[in-house]
Amino acid sequence: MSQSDARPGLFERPGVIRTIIALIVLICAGLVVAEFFYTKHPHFGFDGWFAFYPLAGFVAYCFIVLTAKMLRPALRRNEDYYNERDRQALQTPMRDDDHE
Amino acid sequence: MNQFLTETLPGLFNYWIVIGLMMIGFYTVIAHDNLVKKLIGLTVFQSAVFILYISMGFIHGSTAPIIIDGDPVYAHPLPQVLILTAIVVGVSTTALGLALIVRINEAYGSIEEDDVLAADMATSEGEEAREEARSEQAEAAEGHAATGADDGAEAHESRPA
Amino acid sequence: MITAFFNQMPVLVVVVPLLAAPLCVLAHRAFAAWLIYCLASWLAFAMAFLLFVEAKIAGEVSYAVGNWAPPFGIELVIDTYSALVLLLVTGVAAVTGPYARKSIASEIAIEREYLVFALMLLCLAGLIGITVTGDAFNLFVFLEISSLSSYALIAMGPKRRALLSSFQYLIMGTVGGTFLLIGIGLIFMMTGTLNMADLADRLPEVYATRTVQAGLAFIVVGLSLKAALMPAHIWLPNAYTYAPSAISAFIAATATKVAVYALFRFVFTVFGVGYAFGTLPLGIVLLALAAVSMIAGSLASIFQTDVKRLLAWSSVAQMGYIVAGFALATPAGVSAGLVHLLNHGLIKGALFMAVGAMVWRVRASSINDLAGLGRAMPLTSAAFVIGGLSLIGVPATAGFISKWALMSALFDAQHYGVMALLLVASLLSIIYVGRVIEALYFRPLPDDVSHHKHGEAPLGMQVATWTLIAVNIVIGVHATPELEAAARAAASLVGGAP
Amino acid sequence: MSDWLGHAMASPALVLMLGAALIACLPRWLHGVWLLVIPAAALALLWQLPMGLHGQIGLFGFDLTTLRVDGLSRIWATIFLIGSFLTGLYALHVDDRIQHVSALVYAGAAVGAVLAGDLVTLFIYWEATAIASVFLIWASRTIKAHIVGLRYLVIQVISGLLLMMGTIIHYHATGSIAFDHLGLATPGGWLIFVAFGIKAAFPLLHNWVQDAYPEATVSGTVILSIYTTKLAIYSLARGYAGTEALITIGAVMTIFPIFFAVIENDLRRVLAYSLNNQLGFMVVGIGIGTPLALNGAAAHAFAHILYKGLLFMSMGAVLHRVGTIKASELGGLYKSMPWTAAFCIVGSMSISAFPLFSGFVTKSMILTAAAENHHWIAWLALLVASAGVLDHSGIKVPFFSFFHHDAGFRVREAPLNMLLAMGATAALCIGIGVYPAPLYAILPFDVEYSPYTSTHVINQLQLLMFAALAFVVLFRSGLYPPEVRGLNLDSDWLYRRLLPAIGRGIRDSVAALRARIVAGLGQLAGLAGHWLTDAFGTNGAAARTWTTGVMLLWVTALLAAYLLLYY
Repeated sequence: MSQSDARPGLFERPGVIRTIIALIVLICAGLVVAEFFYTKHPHFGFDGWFAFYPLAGFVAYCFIVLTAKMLRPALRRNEDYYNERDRQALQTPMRDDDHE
Repeated sequence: MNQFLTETLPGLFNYWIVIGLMMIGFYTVIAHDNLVKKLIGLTVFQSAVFILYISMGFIHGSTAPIIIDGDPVYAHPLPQVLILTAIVVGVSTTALGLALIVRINEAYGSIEEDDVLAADMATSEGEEAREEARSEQAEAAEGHAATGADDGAEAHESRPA
Repeated sequence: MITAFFNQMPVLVVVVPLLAAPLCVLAHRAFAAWLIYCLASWLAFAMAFLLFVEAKIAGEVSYAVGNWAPPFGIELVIDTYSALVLLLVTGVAAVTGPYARKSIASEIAIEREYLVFALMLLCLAGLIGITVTGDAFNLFVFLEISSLSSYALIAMGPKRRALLSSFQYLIMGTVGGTFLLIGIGLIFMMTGTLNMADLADRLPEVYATRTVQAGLAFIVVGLSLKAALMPAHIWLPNAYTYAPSAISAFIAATATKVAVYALFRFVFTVFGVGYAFGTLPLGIVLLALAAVSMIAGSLASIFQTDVKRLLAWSSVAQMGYIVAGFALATPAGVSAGLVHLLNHGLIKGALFMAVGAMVWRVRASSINDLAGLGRAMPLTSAAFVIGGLSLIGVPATAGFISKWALMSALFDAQHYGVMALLLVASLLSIIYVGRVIEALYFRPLPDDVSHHKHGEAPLGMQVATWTLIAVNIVIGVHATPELEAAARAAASLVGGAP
Repeated sequence: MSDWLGHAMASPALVLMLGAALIACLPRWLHGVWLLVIPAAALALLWQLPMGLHGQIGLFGFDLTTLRVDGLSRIWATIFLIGSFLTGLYALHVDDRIQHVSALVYAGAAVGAVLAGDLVTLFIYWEATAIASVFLIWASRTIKAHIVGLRYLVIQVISGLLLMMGTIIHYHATGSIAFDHLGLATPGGWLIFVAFGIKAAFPLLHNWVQDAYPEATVSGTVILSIYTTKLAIYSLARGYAGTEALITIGAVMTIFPIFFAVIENDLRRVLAYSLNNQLGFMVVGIGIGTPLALNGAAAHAFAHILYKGLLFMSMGAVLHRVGTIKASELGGLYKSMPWTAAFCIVGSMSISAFPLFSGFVTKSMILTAAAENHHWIAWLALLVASAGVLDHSGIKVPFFSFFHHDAGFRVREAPLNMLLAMGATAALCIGIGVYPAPLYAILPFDVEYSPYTSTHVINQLQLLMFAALAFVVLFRSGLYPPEVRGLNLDSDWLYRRLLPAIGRGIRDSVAALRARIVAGLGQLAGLAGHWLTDAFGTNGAAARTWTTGVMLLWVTALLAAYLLLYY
């Protein structure tokens, strides 16, 4: 995408991105291993299951994002949905505040 | 019943006159569009009240309140004095009203209230239309000046081509 | 000499402006007339203040005009109720002095200027007369003096619409005045006296007669007309809108207030609370009309495009507040109504003056014309903002004090519905004041402004506006004296501990 | 009366307001100094005040307590004043007197409300926050901001009205106006609860936040995000601690804004939804009502003001430089604005509650309290919400603005004062996370609590890292919803679309009815259409100039009515 720079930025190089992802996977793996090395203090029972927190994080995240994605067609409208005036107004500039 | 016809009714005839005059005056003010007629109606209305005052101070067979020998019955002098003041007020009102009518005629060329109101309405609607046009113009101008900016803020230093 | 002056003060406070008026005409020069107006109004204000103090100490100051003992002669009576209204009237008149010079000069041809000041003095004399007199017929005469001069003043407005506005006001005002005259005549017929205290003594014997009942009806309707209470309010918006700015400020702050004063002087002092509110259902009728006034006035105000008209409609709404307080006929209610009467006079005076200063600059008064003036006239705009906040009833302003007092009075009287309407009306007032403030500060000055050559309004207009604003804030911060005085006045009107 | 001035002067709220009055008069070059000195002075004054009730004044027969300093009010006043200082620094470059004045009045009103010892004083400051804050929206000076500002103002004022009515009814029932525990036992209590609920953005009452905040000025949004909602949280903690209903409300509040935040395109609006979700955590804490939970709510509010402020500041800086804040148009800004990106990431880590950041040491208190009291549904909701926070505030905001694909903007770094403000806020976020003892020391209750146990740290990291992993998986597989332009329906649809539609429906049917009647009966009907405008517009029936004849008819009717009544 970068048109103005000849060289891609640090976070656009495929190598860097791969490294980051690898890092995340590595940490996750480490955290699963850590599951064996600490005492749990479950309050409800189910929170003492093996890998409860990792699973909860993963599942909850997917649930939220995918549900939101499904909701989008139902909720999304054009930006000038409420009225024509809002659209025009959006383009009205702020006047001389926020100078330096 | 008989007594009512022979004594009460004629005894109160002054009030009947007052009420009659009052209604005539009031009706004229309400019903006529001509400002002069309205004002005259108002004067009639006021005159009715004057008569109300003066007649209530009068006693059958009484005389003017000037001390004379004997044992005469005097009319109550106070209402008459009061109404002198009220008449002055009435006359000034009429004069002021007539002066206003003259100026209204100069300004509008009519002394019919609905004509004058219609003329006012036309100018006020004209003014409003002008106002509206002006603010719309301003909006349009501002919108035009800023096409490209979405949320405002300072000018972009660079944008993709 | 000094004692003589003090003894004659109740009559002098009327006579000084009354005599100063022909002096203005004789002076025939705008500046001289203005000077005479200022001196007379300031003197009247000083005397009003002394009378207020005297009334506070003595409870009531009585003066027999021409040494004719009451009830035969005309008596002037100043108690705390009248002294407070007197202070408002003379105070606003005194402040209008410095304001009027430039404002009038910009709106009225120079050769007629001196007449304006003469008429203002006449109007002032009439208004003062209404407050100090203890004689029913005398009150009518003073009412007509003030009304006649205000018709003429309004007709001097710069637009031609002023003429018809004034004429309509004349018709309505005269009908109102004549109704009052009929009412006074009817009760005079039954009692043979015109002195208010004497009337109060003699009326109870004839309470049951139709004549007295009709008399009360005529008096209430007549004075409602002058006080612009719904549905007799329609003359007011035009009259305030098209009058010259200084006159709008003066009349808006005083004329309707004095009419309300007179209305409740009759209802409470002459007829008595028990009769007007107990035997006859006046209280509930007035409360209903007041509630309608509040809401309808505020709604109409929101839709106005002209700021003066917007303020005028807001006055209709605010008259509703005032009457609602009085109509409770409880000590708390009457005192709240009275406090709002005074505070609203100060608020509206200040707001009309601020708008007048803007009109002086842009020569127009529609909201669009005032766009961007927040930058061009920062002081005047700030005054409008503070006045507007006071009108809304924001704490630390006079408006808050009286609205709070009204709310608690309505609450004590368990009129929750009216209370809710009052809250709604306050909400609406935020919107209409907000519209003006938004235009002042958040819209650009139009590009085609030909009025850049003017800066802020002239000093005199500034001083006058800010004086009223300052009083608003002082009352808002330290309201005890006003509240105490109002409580004393209420106690003398409807009984109860002050 | 004479000594009330003395008492009142000692209020930090009045220091801010007087400072605002000074700014209104001072020349421009002095503004900067004052913006920083005034909050600092007020903060110093606050900590000079002894615990207890001060500033008692009598007003219309009520004894008002204008100044109550106790553990609960002091921590809130403290963070408000710190916030005022930081936003002052952030807005230093702004050349707009109105914004500075209203920011200080707003902060002063919020502090005053927090320190209010009775409901009347609370009401006064409550309304003052509404009136002062709307100027920050209007100061954008766009037509949309004008409309939004009015909408915001109306909603805020309605909250104030409810508070006042509730106060009056409460006073009538109990004879007291003290602002202590109120509860839902009385109708007055309910009214006040709804009033607080509006400002706390309860579900379905929440939309004013998303409607108004993104329309304010760059610094205005930051300022708005600090006070109003947190003031409401304080009021709930004061009046409704331990109210069971709050647990449910809070749990809903944490969950539902997340979905909106995920699909929202305007990043400041994303943050507004996330604000809502964070408030939910606090509301749950208040609903639980144990000392630990209330401490958690207070501490979370403290931390939240800082990191949410930081996030709004960084997005503000982006808007300031780039001119847009739509996720679909941004990207790659880390090259131009590296410092802003770094600060934004600190804010994201804090709000996501990574260990060593402020969110961790405060949010875990609420979760622990929920667990200890066995509110397992609420606890699960908070857990799910924590994963959601990571998405919209932890990943989405920094990722789409600073990373993702380069949108090609080459701008300067944010102004120095903005960077300083963000830097200071970021330092506080990390400081609290690393060394929470000072914050714990000023919490309202004495409770032993230690966030850094191995269990806590590991569980939290597991939750967050696996959520991050889920993001990677979803994003790489193309399942993650792309950022597209558009707006999403929310509860404002009810009053912006449904109500007008119903109104139109009624109007149309009335108009149709009228047409029928008109056809039959000529001009008998006049009641339809734009009823209000018809009635009250400049030429409407009620407001236009009538002829004197009509006026007099009315007067005659009035007279006749009186005479009939008396007859």
